[in-house]
Amino acid sequence: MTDALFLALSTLAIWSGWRVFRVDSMVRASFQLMVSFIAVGLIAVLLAAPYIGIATIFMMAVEMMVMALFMVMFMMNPAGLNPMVMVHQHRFSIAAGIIAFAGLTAAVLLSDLPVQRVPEGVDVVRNLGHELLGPSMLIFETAGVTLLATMIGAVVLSAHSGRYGASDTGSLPPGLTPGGEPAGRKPENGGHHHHGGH
Amino acid sequence: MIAATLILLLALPPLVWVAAMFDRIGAGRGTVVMGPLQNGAALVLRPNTETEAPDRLNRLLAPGWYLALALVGLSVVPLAEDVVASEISTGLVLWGACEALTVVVVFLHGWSPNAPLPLIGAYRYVAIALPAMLLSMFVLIGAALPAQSLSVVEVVEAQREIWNVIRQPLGLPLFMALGLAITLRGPFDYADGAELAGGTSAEESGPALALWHFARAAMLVAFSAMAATAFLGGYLGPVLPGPAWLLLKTLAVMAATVAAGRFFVRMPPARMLTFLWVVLLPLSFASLALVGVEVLP
Amino acid sequence: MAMNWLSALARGAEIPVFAVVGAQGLAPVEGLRHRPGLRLVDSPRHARVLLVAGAVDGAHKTALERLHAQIPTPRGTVWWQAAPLFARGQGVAGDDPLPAIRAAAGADDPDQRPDVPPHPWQGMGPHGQGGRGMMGGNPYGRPMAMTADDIRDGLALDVYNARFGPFLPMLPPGLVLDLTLQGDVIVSVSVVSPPFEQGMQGDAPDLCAARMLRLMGIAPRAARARGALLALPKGSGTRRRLAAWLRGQTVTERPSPLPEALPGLEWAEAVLWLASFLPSHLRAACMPRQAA
Amino acid sequence: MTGIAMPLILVLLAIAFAVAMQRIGARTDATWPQRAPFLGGGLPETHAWQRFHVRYYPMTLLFIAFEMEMMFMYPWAVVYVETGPVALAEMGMFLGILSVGILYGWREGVFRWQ
Repeated sequence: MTDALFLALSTLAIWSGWRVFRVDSMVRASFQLMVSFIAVGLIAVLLAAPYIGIATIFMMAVEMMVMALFMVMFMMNPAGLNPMVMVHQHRFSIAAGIIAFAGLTAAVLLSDLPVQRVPEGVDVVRNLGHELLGPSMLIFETAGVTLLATMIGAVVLSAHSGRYGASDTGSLPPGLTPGGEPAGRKPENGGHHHHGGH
Repeated sequence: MIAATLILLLALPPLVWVAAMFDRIGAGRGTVVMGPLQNGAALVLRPNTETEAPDRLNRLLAPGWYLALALVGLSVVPLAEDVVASEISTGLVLWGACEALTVVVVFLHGWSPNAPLPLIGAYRYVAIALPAMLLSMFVLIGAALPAQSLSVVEVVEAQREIWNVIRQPLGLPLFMALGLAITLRGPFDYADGAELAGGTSAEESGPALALWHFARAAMLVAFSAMAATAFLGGYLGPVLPGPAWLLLKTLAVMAATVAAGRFFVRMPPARMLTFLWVVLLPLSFASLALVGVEVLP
Repeated sequence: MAMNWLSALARGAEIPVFAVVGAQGLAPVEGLRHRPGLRLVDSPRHARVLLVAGAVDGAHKTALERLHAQIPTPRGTVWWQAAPLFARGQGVAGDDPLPAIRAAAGADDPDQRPDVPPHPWQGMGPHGQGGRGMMGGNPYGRPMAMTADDIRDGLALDVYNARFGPFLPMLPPGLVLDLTLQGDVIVSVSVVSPPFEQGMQGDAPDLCAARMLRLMGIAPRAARARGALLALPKGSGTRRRLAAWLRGQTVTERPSPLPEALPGLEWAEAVLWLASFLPSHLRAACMPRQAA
Repeated sequence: MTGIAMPLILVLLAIAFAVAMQRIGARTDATWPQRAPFLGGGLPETHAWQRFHVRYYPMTLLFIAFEMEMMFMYPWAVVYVETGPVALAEMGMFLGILSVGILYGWREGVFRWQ
């Protein structure tokens, strides 16, 4: 039964992964990828990782949603009303695909994979929590700072609005005295160049 | 497990009916009891009109996915001690995944007809529903703290002494905000609102529309059952059997959600976005901190 | 068997009606909102019967026929205190359209518009869907949107050009706007035709407040409507005008011309802004400048 | 295994029900006027599908970073009571760092429509 479920889910994962490159619509492609990830997440649950598996589904749902927003925003012909080919550089990608597949297969077949069944009744989520609050605490806190850097970077790069007005008009702070020179550091050579255009 | 699933499948249609009755009472319309059935039947018999070059597959499946998510969300709720349809040790996370996928499904529902009003509704909904989901994550983690587990069964058992609604008074109202968002209601109905003439369902007719309303009500049932379980002690209660308590609490949350949906006003979306991040999200932090201090030995 | 049973059940259902509001039609349609036996819906797709309430200018005949076609078949039409613009449905001169609506719920009007796609496409182009290359041609009958500069953040993404109205339920009835949208933000506006005359009744404060509150998702009941003000930005004109209506006062502010006021607003803001003026003032603001 | 089998069965049931429901009733071929998108009698020039100008894109990026962080919180919640004040302090720090991100985003106006 578990084997049947595993086979069905892996077939779904591979099939929807393949469909990502065959559909014309960016929305369909994004959510086909999401379906593929969901199948992988469910396989993880079968592999006694109930937290990581379900969390993968959770994360991928929101991430593919956001990806779909950006794909539709910036891609030509986003809904695939005219048929198109989603893949580029056919020869190179075929070769790369074959090499990657062969390499991974060889790695799986040749390496001596450990066989450690998770004993019944082990609470893996609890172990994960102890790991996060124990030996991996530094990693965990570093992740916090990294995510903060991500947030600030994302805002700096993407937001058009700023504290002192729109970025393409300079976003200069007001002067220290009324009508005075803008406070803060001056841009060294001329104004900004921030004018999105794709 | 199979018994619990069958009970859920049998209980869902009547509960959806009750949800529709609550909606009619809220709207101040007559024929409360038969109205939903009659209107539903009339809608099912109407044709479903195709739009210009739609995404047929997603248009066909979106209401079905919505219903599926409601069912899966409902299936992690324990009906009585040791009676739960989906025995999974990370039920709270599975519920969260259902919330996240709901956003995807509503987006697809608005995307697939290839028409302007549904499309605007879909995009606005994503803007509001994504941060609304964060609220529910924080308050549900608050519910998981005393249980020391992500299993919904444990969350109920940890409420034997004191319900989470007392331990975490901000939790239920904040969770309700998410409930309004995933059931497309009132102040959080950015998908199907009147200023878009029905938004994502503006182009739907006949059985597809009936099904969308059905799934929406089913999601309300699932949300109410989850809220009753996470904050009001689920099946716990004196005298009456467990399932009866769960049913009563679910109905109470359902009525409160319908009432909240008719009481609060929908802000323009950009204002709501700021409100969510700047007011409600810090409130949910505070709620988590409160329960964190409370459960420390 | 199941079908018969469903039809028997459906016989008691409320008739979903899409109301097209013509001149002097705003107040009568508002009066229908709580009538048992029918339900006013926001989209023709949800309707069974098209109710034309009040006179509609012959200039809007094509628009009305298009709307009529968007009601799924079978469909019926009722002309309530309105001269029929096409020879379908039943006219009602009196105050109560309900009997005629009931009769129309059994009717089956054919389309009034010819069955041709917006642009010919079948069998055209290399794939037969009417398109050329990535973005060209008329795939499935319409071209694709093209990019243009934006007025807010400068991202040159696609613009959506369309004619909105005259019978969009969230806009003042009769108002036809040619809008250019980027996302849900209005980039440019031109007024094609002004809203219909609604008379004194249309300017009643409670009616205006009810219209605005409905757009914000609540039913107009005075006790709770006060809270609605908090949803609007402090100091904004929309908030000020809604507050006046809720106090039962008449709004005296007049709108600035739409092509100047609407660009830069989000859809929800623009809709609320339009709903926050008296119909008569809005009409005056949209009238073409008479050769004075 | 049983934990995910039941949700999968429910999904299949719901989809089957939804598809069957939508097959009820006569499906007539819609004419072109019937198919036109609803604009209150008006018509669009182009398809609605377009490079849609999402007005809240910086918010979605902030949101993704936040969502990542939520995934650390679930295991944390499970061991919170066992670990005690250390867990409180650690998560307080973590959330504090992320709150700086929200404050920064707010100041830069990313929670508005761009």
